Formats: sequence, structure tokens, C-alpha cells
Amino acid sequence: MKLKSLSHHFLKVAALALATATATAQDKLPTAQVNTTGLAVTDDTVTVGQLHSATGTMAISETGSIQAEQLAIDQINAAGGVLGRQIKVIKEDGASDWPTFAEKAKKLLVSDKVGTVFGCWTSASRKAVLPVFEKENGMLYYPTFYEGLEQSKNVIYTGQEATQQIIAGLDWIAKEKKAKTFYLIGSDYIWPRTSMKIARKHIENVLKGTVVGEEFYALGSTSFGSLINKIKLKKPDVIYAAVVGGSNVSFYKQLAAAGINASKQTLLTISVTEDEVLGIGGENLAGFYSAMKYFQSLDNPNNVEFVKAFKAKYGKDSVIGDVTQAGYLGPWLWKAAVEKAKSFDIDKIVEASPGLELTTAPEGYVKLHPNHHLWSKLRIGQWQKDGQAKVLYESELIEPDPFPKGYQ
Amino acid sequence: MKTDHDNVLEVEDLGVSFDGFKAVDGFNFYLAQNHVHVIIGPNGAGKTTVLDLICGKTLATSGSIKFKGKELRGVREYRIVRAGIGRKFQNPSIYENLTVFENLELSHPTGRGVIGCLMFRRTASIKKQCDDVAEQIGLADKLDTEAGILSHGQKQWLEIGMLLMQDPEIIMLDEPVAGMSVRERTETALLIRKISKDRSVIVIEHDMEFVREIADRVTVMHLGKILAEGSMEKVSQDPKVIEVYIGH
Amino acid sequence: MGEYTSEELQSIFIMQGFSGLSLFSVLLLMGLGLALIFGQMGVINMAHGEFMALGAYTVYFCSHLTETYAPTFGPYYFVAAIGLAFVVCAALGALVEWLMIRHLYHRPLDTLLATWGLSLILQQSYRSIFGAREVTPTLPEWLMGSYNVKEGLDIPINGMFVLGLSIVVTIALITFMYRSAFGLRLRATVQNRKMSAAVGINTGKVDRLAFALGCGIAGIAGAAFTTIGSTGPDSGSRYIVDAFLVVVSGGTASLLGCLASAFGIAQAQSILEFFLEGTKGKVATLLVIVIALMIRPQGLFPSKVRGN
Amino acid sequence: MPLLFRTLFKTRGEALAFGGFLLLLLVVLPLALPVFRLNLVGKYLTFGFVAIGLVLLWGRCGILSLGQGVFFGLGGYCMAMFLKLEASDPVTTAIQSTPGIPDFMDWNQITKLPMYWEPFKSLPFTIFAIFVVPAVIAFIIGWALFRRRVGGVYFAIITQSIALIFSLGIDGNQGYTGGRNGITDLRTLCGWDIRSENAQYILYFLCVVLLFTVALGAKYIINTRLGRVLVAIRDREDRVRFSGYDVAMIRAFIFAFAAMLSGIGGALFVLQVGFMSPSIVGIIPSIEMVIFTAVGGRLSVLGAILGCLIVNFGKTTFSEAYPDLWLYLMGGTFIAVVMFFPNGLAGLLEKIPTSKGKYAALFARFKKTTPVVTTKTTPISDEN
Repeated sequence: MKLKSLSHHFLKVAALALATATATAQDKLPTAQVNTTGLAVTDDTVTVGQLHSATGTMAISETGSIQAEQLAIDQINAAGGVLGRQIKVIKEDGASDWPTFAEKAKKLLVSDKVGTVFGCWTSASRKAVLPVFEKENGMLYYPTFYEGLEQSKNVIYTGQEATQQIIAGLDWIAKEKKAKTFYLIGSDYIWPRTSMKIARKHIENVLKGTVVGEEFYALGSTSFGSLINKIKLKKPDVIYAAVVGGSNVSFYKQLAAAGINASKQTLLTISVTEDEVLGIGGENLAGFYSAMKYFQSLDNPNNVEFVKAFKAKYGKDSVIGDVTQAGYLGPWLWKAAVEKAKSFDIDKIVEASPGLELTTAPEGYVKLHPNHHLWSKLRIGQWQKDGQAKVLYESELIEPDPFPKGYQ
Repeated sequence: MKTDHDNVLEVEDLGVSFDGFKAVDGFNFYLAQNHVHVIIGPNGAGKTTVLDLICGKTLATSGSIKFKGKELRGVREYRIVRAGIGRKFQNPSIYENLTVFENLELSHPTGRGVIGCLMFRRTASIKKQCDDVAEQIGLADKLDTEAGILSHGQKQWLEIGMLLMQDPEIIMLDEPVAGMSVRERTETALLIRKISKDRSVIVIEHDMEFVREIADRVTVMHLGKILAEGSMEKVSQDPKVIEVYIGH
Repeated sequence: MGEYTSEELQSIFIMQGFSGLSLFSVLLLMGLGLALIFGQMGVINMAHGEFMALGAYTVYFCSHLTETYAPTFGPYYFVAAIGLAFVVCAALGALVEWLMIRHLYHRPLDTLLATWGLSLILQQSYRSIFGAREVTPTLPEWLMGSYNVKEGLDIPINGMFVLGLSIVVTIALITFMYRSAFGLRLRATVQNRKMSAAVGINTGKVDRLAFALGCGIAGIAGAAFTTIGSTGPDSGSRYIVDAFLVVVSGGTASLLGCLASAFGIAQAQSILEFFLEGTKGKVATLLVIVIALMIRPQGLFPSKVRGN
Repeated sequence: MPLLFRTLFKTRGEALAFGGFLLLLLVVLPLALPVFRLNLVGKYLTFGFVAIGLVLLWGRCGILSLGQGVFFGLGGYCMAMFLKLEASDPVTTAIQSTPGIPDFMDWNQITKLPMYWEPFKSLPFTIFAIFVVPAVIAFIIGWALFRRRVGGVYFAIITQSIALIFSLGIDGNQGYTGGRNGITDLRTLCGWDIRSENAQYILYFLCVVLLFTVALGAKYIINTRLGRVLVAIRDREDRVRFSGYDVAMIRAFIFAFAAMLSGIGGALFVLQVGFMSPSIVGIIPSIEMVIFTAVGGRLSVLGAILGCLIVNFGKTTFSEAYPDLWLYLMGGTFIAVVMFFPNGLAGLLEKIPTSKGKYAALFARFKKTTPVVTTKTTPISDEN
């Protein structure tokens, strides 16, 4: 079933692969040449690792990335693999536990000698594995939008760093809604805190607005009654939210129940994707805005193909969020880098990576910056009752800037 | 009544109430040296509560408990024990999976602090003391028996033996002969008479024959108060006492 | 707070009072089933949260069925789903009691650990059956939104619903405990198990029913919480510590203790969260409870039965 | 010497088991396993410190703490603070707004090292703190609770809440604690690269040697009068109290001792894993540590260490192959252990050579028809 529905896409992919010149069975490069550092590469296969939480609290979020990465790998294999080698995946479960992530990362790199790893979701898990990747000189494709403040030779960040996601979104809402006062709300960990720090600087220094409240709630908090009353008291023009996980659901349900809905209140969030809407329910979000680089409803040929392929593989009810799409980019970017370098060696991939372009990305055109982040656009989507977003705004390509001056 | 230091324990105006219910009220009690003092009374009279109050298990709401002139109210249980008051519970309370010897040894007062426990060594004198006590309570041939398989009466004796190891000045026994055979009762009575040579003993008991055998003095309690006090002959002829016992 | 009008402050005061009440009803609903089991057998059921999640999934399942087969029934299915959640959870509870708990009555700490093992299994089975992602049942229109008393004063309908439900459940439980023959047997067993057995009460059956009832109430709680929270494989674990603390602070003696401690904790948390920020409010609440428990470990309403 | 030997080991078999196990960890595993796997074994063994504490506290003294992760965390954080300060010298952190302070502080606009971080620049102080901080905090908590006779289920729930408060507190103060990400990217100990293979071998051996020292210490305690008093407290609390022992003090002491062991484990964990995070101190890891102990045998020191190794080994290997089945297996194993083998693996191993009679006795206990509620655990067999 997959083959039929995907054939169109495969043709295009295969054409692309041909165009980039190497990956056909006839002129396959010898293994000794493409693999000088003892990675798990044979004449026919290359082994890669996938490291996400299949169990535990983060399984909720990471499922989409696991699926998208697998889809990309299947498609690449169907189109002839990478340098003529089929990709074999070793899946490891980080179990939402950071030491386990570190342990499994080490296992993938040291025991399995994988060519690259697609994985991690939370900042904490990335921070836990980062020293392992740097020490063992592995490669990690990390899909989540995150707080920035990091740049590593061994990591390619396929999601947006904080400034890419925040600044254009705030500019838009300030212009569209004439917003002057903002209430910042986040879950209590580094990504929301750093994001809110950047948001506050931008609001105060550039937009000349005021922040009337800034609060962080423990992950898993379920009661927001007091917070909602404070919001009602302060009457901000915009609620700017970065609440994640199960708290998200409680937050929006209680907001809706307290009579705070889109007709009375503008709300912009940087943490709600189609995945989260499944749990929150479209009716509780209708009219609120999300700032993301990708929405499932994006209308371009790449995305139409991608959504079709994804639903064919994972069922018609499955949804695709921002991170899922970013996860999908990982294997394609790695393939492009390997084929440009004509080698699986990590150092050569790193060397080949800056400037790589992907024209087939569902989000449109992306380009890899020398700082290992992607140039990408920001979109503002307005949530509809059916759980999909209507895209109202699309920025130009934004340069990634993980260490933004003036925002620290 | 004498209040000089012939009395090792002087309890005055003792009272305790649980949510307004006065379990013990205006209780006065004087324990003379080397006496066996028995407290009797119908169920619910507050006898066990009195023992609980003296040994600190329950905190009194009024009154005073003086042991050799020192106030015991508010003092923690283990300190009361260390001061020299031992208590046996109604149901035999022993360490069932230790041997008789280990039960006795564990009750020896050397090294009861944390450090003391770590430093504790089984010296010859401790061993001898255990043997002597075992002799006294008739368990000399059962030293290596696991305490759990002793008969009910032997368990009661073992617990008395554990108190004797501490060499207290007052021993409080809560129904020591409940569930014993006639022969065991006789032996227990002898044991109590014997141990009271060097110390005072408070006994709670229902069995009047047994009380007659051991008591130097008897206090009758009813509804938390003292009904009568004196020698067994005297209280058994007290019309109030007769009424309470026959009335029930 | 000079910058606000007195009318605004008044509205906030009322709404803040209501959010305290609403949190109270949430805590109460969570705690009741647990308290019943704890009072009956001195056992903390660590899988309590998973029973709540089962209740929530039951509602989701019903919502799914209704949408697929009987869309006209949409506005009413929720009430039926709550009933079904009770039945499903009580049935599972009875099964668990029969298979596991009854063998462990004389070892309360081990029961606590065994039920934790059970919670792992339940969580993973939810993940296998319903997927790792969170789900949300389609709630009937009448449960959504808020009741607008006047400008700036909104009372959430789902909050009122949960409050109403918790009152109904509490009254039903109290009536059941103090007015029914089974309630009498149950209370008798708590007070003196041997004696109850001697006068012909089947204490094993009483235990099973009490456990099932406790789990059933957890199911109702879980079902009701679909209106305010999320439903996922581990959503139960988000509630458990709060529920445990409600029960432990209440003391073992009575449902009254549970009621009082739920009220106290809810008000403390609601007020602290209003004046402190986010996590700090929660930490402060927990600290207050733990310190209170250190000072008064027997809880608000300790058992008055004479100890041995 | 023979006297000490007899205090430590009751039987020859026990001494042999101990020696054999030591041989396995010190000789066989280092020869058989690649350094990466050996490092994992080292990580599992750090939980052994907690488990030994739980044998004394829970198995022997009947106090179930669901908050041992807190003390593991305190020890670990002390170590991590020292290593982080060493990793944050002004040269390597030159790109920060404030060079010379840990990176996460810089991200949180903290411009000066907080005062209580200062002493952790000194290694002797850090080692002192690893031993003392968990012990003192545990002693205060324990003393407050045990004096008021809090025990059983209440103690379990209160310690669990403390674990929640502790992890929330770390989360909520990320400028000072690293927050949810924890303290990461630790590299050197006094200039010695702890991530090198060489270092990992040395740290592994250090861990094994310390663990066995602690295990012998625990066995010593078990076989002295203190050990007997602990069991007596578990089974007959009132009798012990009325034999003149200060039960609250003894309990608080053993709680503090167990906490100190956990702290040592935490510090070694950080050295071997290279970071510290609140995810290893909260409610779930705290319960998992109890599981390790229960599976291995709550009464046996050696059993508890074995439990840590086996459960974690199972977790690693089984979750690689069947991640979904792992939780079923873990939950099921745990229920089975608690219900049928309360003395865990160690209890089972001891049973093997004996006759059928003991099995019958074992199962008879679960067939009791009239359940009796008491606050005591039934005396479980006490051989070790």
C-alpha cells in the first residue's frame, strides 16, 4: 500500500538523488573509501540510530518524531538508499529519563558504531547526550524547536532556535493587534524561560510594550485557576504562552471555561502544534494563534505529498506538527551531506553540511547555516475547531542566531 | 497516709480525658517499697490506662507522678524505663524469632544508645546475668529455643524475665496470669513474691484467688476513679466494691 | 492594588473564591476513593491515579462510540459515560482486590508497593491500547464555556459541574456508609475485624466491595476531570501526590477528615498561587502540608479508637 | 581478626558468596566487558549504595522511605557543583556575558557566583559535604517524624512528598541549580579527565571497592546488637521502647546512615555518568530504588546489590529489544516479588537447599483466609 501511494514522491526523490549524482547501484563507492573511521557501514547497508522516548511521560511528544524519521528513512531506502546503501535503523528507547538517554547514546556510538543518530526531544535529553556525542565524535540530528544558546560540531538542529520563533511572531502580533501589554506564561524549564527572556527583551526594547506578568508552572501542573484570575485582573493585550505537556491541556481547557476565548482575548503560543491540539481539543483553542515554522495545512506541493505519505503510513487520523516535520528533515539532510561529502565519516559530513539546501522540505526551502541551524520561515497559524491551523502570515527566511546579541 | 520516701512512687490527682471522656480522674496512688500492689476493677475501669500514664505511653492531662521524688509527667518512655520502671503488656510482647537467650540479652541495659549498640559485646557477666534470670523464670533449659514456640505461660514469664534483666525498681504487670493453667498461676505467684523482695510490683489482675495470694495492698478502680483501697481483706468486705462486682 | 477599581477587585475576589472551591472539589473527588480504601484497610492504593485515567479513557471511548454510531446522543452521553466509568473501574477494582490485595492485608507497605507495580502495568496498557498521545473526548456543548454573571465576572461551567458532582458523590457515599446495611458492616469491620467476622460478617466480601467502591469513585473522578485536564497514559500520575496528601492529612478516621483537608489544601494552594508565582506557589503549598504533617502527624481527624 | 570475621559472616557459605561476588565484579566483569558496558555496571552499582541503605532502613527496621532519591541527589549535586565549577574556568567560558560562572547561571542572567556555591571550589569540602549534607538533612527529617511516631504508610507518603518538593525546587530555581536540564557537561576532576577510558576503569574499581566497604559496614551493623534492635523495632516497637531504647533516635540514626550511603552513591553516579539532573531524584527513581532492593532481597546486603544489577541489566537489555514489554515485565516482576517472594532473590537462593517443608510454609502464608490488619509487617524470616 505504501509503495503505490508514495510512488509519485519516490520518482521525484529518485530524480533528485540522480541529479545529486552518486546514489545508484552501478557506480557505488567502495566501503573502505566512504568509511575510514570504522562506522557500521557495509557494502549494502549503513546503520543509523534513533533515540527517542517510546515510553514514559515524553512518549506523548516524541511519537511524531519517531514516525517522521522512520518515514523519511523508508522513502530514502525505497529510492536507493544513501551512497547505494540501505539504511538500517537501531531504535533505542530513552524512556523519558535523561541518564538513560546518555547511556543509550553511548551504546549507539560505541557498541553499534552507527553512522548518525536521529533523536532527542527535550533540551534536557539533548544536554545529557551532548557530551557523549562530542567525546565519541558522533552525529545527532535534533528535531525540536529549542532555546538556542548552543552550537556543537556534532549536532544539526533541524528545529528553530528561539529567536527565529519568537521575534517575527511578536512583531506580527504587535502590528496586527496593536498590542502593548503582554502576559508571559510558561512551563518551568529552560526552553520557556529562555524564550520568555528573549520575548521580554524584544517587547521592552524593540516594541516598547510592557510585560504585565511572567510566570512559570511546574511541568505537569493541572490547576491554573489562580493564574487565570490574575490574567483577568491584569487584562493584557496578549497572552504569550509556552506551556507544554499535560499542563497544556489543563491550561487551555480552564482558560476556555473561564470565558477567556478568542473573541475577547488574543493569545499567541509557541508551544502548541497539531500534536498538542489532539489532546487539548480544537474547540478549546479556536481562534488562538501559534507561531511555528510548519503547519500541517501548509499549501505547497512538497507538503501535500508529505502529508499524504504520512497518513498512508500512520493512518488517516494521524496529525503532523512542527517537530514531526523537523524530524522528517533529519534523514534527508544527513543523506544530502553524506552524498555531498561522498563519505560517511563524521568529520567529512560536518565539513559538507554548511550551505546544504533542501528544496523538497515540506516546510518549503531550507538551508543549513554554518552554525548548524536551519534558515527557515516563521508562520502564524490561527487554530480552527477541527484542530488544523489557518496560516495567516509567513515571514521571509530568518537567519538562525543561537547566541543573539542584546537578548541575553 | 505516709508520703515519705518509703514510697517509691507517688501518684496524685492523676487524670486523663479522651475527647471529654475522663478515662482516669483524680487518681491517687502510693506504692511502698518492696510491696506488691494490685489494681483491680471491672472492665473499662481505667486500670491499663493508669499503667499507660505511669510509663509515659499516654500523656496525663492533670496531676503528678513522682518516682523517688522526681516528676515523671512529660518524660519520654525510654527515660522512664531507664530511671527504673519496667512494664509488661497484657499480651505477651517478646521477640518471637529470637531465642530466649537473645530476648534476655537484648533487654540488658548495657549499650542502649546507638553507639552503645554498635560497641556491645557479650561479656561473661552479661551471659551469667541472662542465665540467672532464666533460672528465676524457669526457662533455664530453654535458652536456645526460639521464643515464638514457647507456651503462652512461658512467654509471659519470658517477658517478666526481660524486665528483670533491666533490674528496675518498679515492675508493672498487666494481667500476668491471663490464659495460664492453674499450675502456671501458682508458679507465677511464687515468682512475683520472689521478685518483690528487691523491688516494688504493680499488678493488674482479675483473678481474685491470685490477687489474694500475692497482694500486699489492693486498689479497686471503677469508672476511672478509686473505689476503695487497703488490704485484700478490707476491700473485699467493702460494700461499694461488692456492689460493683456483683452489679456487673 | 490601587490601580484596580473596587468592582474589579470584588469580581476577582469572587472568582478567586470559586477557583479555590473548584480546586477543593477536584481534590475531594480524587481523595474520596483513596480515603475509603485507606480508612478501610490502611492501604494506600498507588494505582489510584491509573484508575482515574481508566475513568477518563472510558469517557473518551464513549465519546468515540457516540460520535460514530449515535451522534444525536451527543449532548447526553457524558452522564452515561460517568456511570459507565464507575462500573468499569469498580469491576477492575474488585478483580484487583481478589487477585492481589486480599493476600496482602497484613502487610500495608507491601500493598503500597504491589499497587505501584500494578500502576506500571496499567499505564503501559493504556499506551498500548490508546497510544502514547493524549486524547480528548468531545464534550457536550452545555459543559463548555462560562456563566457570565456580569462584566468581568465569569464562573466556569465545568468547574460548577465538578463541584456539583463532588457534592453528589460525597452525599451519596456518606448516605451509603451511614444509612445502608453494607455501610454498617463496613464500619463494623473497620472498628473490629475479628468481632465482625465472629458475628457473621463476611469481612472478605466487605473488603472487596470497599475496594471496588473506592476504585469506582476514582473512575468517576477521572471521568469528571476530562472537562478540566488531559487524558493520557500517565495523566493519573499527575494527581497522585495531591491525592495522597489529602488523605494522609485528613487522618484515617472519617470521610470528614478528607473533606476538611481537601478544603484546607485547596484554599492554601489557591491563595499561595495567587500571590506567589507558578512553581513557587506549588512548592510552598507542599511545604506547608509536609510541615503540618510533621507537627501533627495523626492528621486533622485522627482515629479515636483506643490503641493497643 | 577471626572475631571480626565471625561478626561479619554467620556462615561459611555467606563469606564464600561475598568473595565470589567480589571476584566477579573486580576480575571477571572488567575482563569480559568492554569499557562502555563496564561503565554501565558501575552506574548500576551506584544504586547499590541506596539499596544497602534500604536493607537497613526498610528490610531490617521496617521503615519504607520513598524519598531516597533526594539523598542520592544531594550527594550527586554536591559532586556536580564541584565538577561544574572546575569546568567553568574563565578561559573555557570566555564567550559568556560573565565568564567564570557555570553556563546555566549565565543563561539566567546571574552575574555572580551565589555564596553557597563558593565552598564547592574545594575538593575536601565537597567530599565532606557529600557525607554530611544528606545525613544531616535526613536526621532532621527523621527526628521530627520518628519522635512523633510517624511510621508505616504515613512515612512513605511524607518522604514521597519530600521527593516531589525537592525535584520541583530544583526545577524552579534553574539559575542556581541548572533546573530540569541538570548540571551537565562535567569533564575533569582536579584536572583528570573523567571521561577517558582510563578514568572510567579507575572510577569503576573505586565504586566497587567503596560499595563493598559499605556492604561490610552494613553487615557489621546487622550482626551487632544494633542490627538485632532494628529488627526488634520492626517487629515489636513498644517492647523495644519499654526496654529503655530511644526508638526515635535509633530510627533517625539509621535513616541518616542510609541517606549518607545514598549520597555517596549519588556522588559516584555523577563521576561515572558525567552529569546530574533532577530526573534521578524525584518520585519515580526513588520508588525504583525500592524495587531494586525488593527484587534482590530486602533483608540481604548482597541481595540488594544483586537486585540493582539484575533489574538494571534487564532494563537495558530488555528495553533495547522490546521497549513496550519492559514496563509490563517490570510491573509484573515487582508484584510477584512483593506477593510471593518478599525476601527477593536472596531469599529464594537461601531456600534452594532446604526441604520441601519450607516451600509449603512459604505458600501457606498467602492462604490465610482471615486477613488481619495490623500496622506491623509480619515477621519475615530473618536469616541472612
